[in-house]
Amino acid sequence: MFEMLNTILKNLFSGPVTRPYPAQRREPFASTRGQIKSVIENCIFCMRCQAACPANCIVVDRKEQTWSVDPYRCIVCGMCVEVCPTEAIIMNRHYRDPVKHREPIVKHQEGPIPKINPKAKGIN
Amino acid sequence: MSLVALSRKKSPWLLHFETGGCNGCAIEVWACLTPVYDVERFGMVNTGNPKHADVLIVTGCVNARSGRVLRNLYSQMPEPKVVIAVGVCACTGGIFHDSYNLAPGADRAIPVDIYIPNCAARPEAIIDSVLHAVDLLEEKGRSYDARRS
Amino acid sequence: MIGKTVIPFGPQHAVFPEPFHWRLVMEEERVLDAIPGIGYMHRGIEQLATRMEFAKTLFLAERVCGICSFMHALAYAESLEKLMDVEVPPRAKYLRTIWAELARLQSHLLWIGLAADAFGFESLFMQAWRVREYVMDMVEFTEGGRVMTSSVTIGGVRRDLHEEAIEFLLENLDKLEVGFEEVYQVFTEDPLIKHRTVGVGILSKEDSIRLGAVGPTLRGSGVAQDMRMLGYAAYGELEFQPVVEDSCDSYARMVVRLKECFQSINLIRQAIKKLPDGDVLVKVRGKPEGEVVTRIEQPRGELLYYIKANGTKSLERFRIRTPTLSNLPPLMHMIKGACLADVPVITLSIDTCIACTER
Amino acid sequence: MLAGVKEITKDDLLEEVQKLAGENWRLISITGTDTGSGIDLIYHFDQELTLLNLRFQIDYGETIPSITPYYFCAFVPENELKDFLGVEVTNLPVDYQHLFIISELTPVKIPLLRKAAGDDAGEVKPE
Repeated sequence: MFEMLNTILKNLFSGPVTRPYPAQRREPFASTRGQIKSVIENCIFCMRCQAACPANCIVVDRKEQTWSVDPYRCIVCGMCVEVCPTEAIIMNRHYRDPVKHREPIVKHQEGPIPKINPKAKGIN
Repeated sequence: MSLVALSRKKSPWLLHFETGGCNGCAIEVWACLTPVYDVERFGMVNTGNPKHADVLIVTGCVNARSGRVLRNLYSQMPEPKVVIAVGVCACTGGIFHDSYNLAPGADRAIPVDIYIPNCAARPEAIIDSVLHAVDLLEEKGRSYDARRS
Repeated sequence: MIGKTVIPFGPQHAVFPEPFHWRLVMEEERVLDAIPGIGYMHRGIEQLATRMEFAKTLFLAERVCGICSFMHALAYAESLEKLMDVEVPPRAKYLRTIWAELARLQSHLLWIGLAADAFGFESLFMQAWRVREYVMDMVEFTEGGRVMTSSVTIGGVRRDLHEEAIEFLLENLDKLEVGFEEVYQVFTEDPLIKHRTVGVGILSKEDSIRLGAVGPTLRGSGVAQDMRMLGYAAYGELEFQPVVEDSCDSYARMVVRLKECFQSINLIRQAIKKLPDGDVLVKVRGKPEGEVVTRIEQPRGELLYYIKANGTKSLERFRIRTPTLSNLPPLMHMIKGACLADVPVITLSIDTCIACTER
Repeated sequence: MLAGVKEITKDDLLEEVQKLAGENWRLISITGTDTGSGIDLIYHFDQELTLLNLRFQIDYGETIPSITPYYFCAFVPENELKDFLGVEVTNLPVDYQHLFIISELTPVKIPLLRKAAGDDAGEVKPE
């Protein structure tokens, strides 16, 4: 009749299992996919991330030298990070914070497009 | 602070509605209610009755049929009320934004106050947003009380 | 004198986490007929896939269902590999097996919690979800996401397991086994749970085949059928037997799921022990052409993918038959003759997943 | 490419299915594909992990007989065929009238027919 009682008593005396979240933040695991960040200085506007995004949330404008993402459509699959030849998009471990108004993130690059030799990474 | 305002702050009740979508965010909302994340620490209770609820948590993408249910639930909730859209599907439709059966975002059906991005939303982000919602509820409650008196 | 009454049950009901509707034709407390109603969560994935590039469809397939997302990605990747004649490296096959079993564990533990909640056993619900967090930690540590893992890709897997991750897995598996043992004991010994499930929702062996039941519903009726026996991923090289129970009721289906948790823990340990070295990803070129049927054992049962491709960048037909869709006719059969109070328990006993069903 | 395919005609369907039902095969599902010149139907059966596919083609708007007398569970995929491809099925015991998964508010009525995938699939506003 009281099979659960043992477990309940054990839980009662073994201390809380709850993570005291806002008071104590647990460091995310090393491989956690949290959010994508753009390092716009490295961007060569090759458009590969735009082509690889399954949710069509990245828009790259070569003429205006802007790179924009709609973070409220991004599904954090990491495809853009994988195909980027110059490490202009990196994966951050921390999740994106909740907001009251959603706006796309637009990054503008100043000066000429850098001539970075694309590393042999991802698909040719 | 009046007693009503205090009780709003100390014990907001949650109503969770899954509008459609993949369930991923919905299980993260349940994970928030269970021992490891436990939002009940903040006095929050998950209720099934919209007339008891202060905070509406919407997960998943809204289609025509569930949009009708969602509006129905929203209109039954007492003032002041806060709506949280959890996950990219509830924010903009996410990967399904192009589908024939969906509206891009829950805000096409009801006004949304807080958006949580990510697919699926992490429990920590849900706790954050619920705590934001408490502040927002207090703010909204003040203007609601001022309007009424 | 009470005649027949039609009771609408759902779509919003405290026991069902998802919108699911029953039209119950009742005579006093007995259900005479039951018609399921779905259609609240339809997203049109099958059509969307024909407008997307095939490589991106992987992420769409993953989002058919949040609970068994890994299984859908696996089924899609396996189908396209068959179409494009890709041989996956052995290490990737083992990693897929490990992750698939982790997905099965978390899904079964989720169901165990919900089932306990349906019996009104709140503390057991909390305990099951507490144990489940060990699995979620393992999933996040090794795959990078709690729910949407995005770790499978066409031609292999996207990330590798290093030494530290394997240690973490083994350590957490031990903790999980200890915690799960307690839940298992309560489930199998508690008279209250037996009272709610034994003899409720009978589905005989003949009926289960005739009505097309799959997964634990089929195995709970004494049919030893498990799609893992087909030997996809690395299942062909691991030792296991399908879990079968003969009592044909809700209790049998519950025990099948509980025992499958132990089986999954065992399979992960076996796979870690046998894990070969080498690459985890081969490059895939070209476009798929032809048609293929892939069957995979999901936590809820057999999943069927039919894919037809014509050499263009998007697929011609993408058909998903999810286990819950197959389990609906057996469920209708089980509910006939049951009491109204048993309807939620019987409905939960097939582990409904409406997100899968409506795609 | 597809293993275990048996080409049949529409008239043979009930006879073949009756034979399979007698041999205790389990119906897995029915798949319909719009090929551009008609609809290609595949009935998937399973026995002891062996797959058998019965296959035949029909024209648009042609009706098929329901196999529910032998496999009651066929009403689920047959209702799906009605929903997604507009195939009419005769003698359905549980008929959802094209509203099984597609709801009455869905703007695209028969989504998997090729002509539906083009222009009118777009943004939907709830009501």
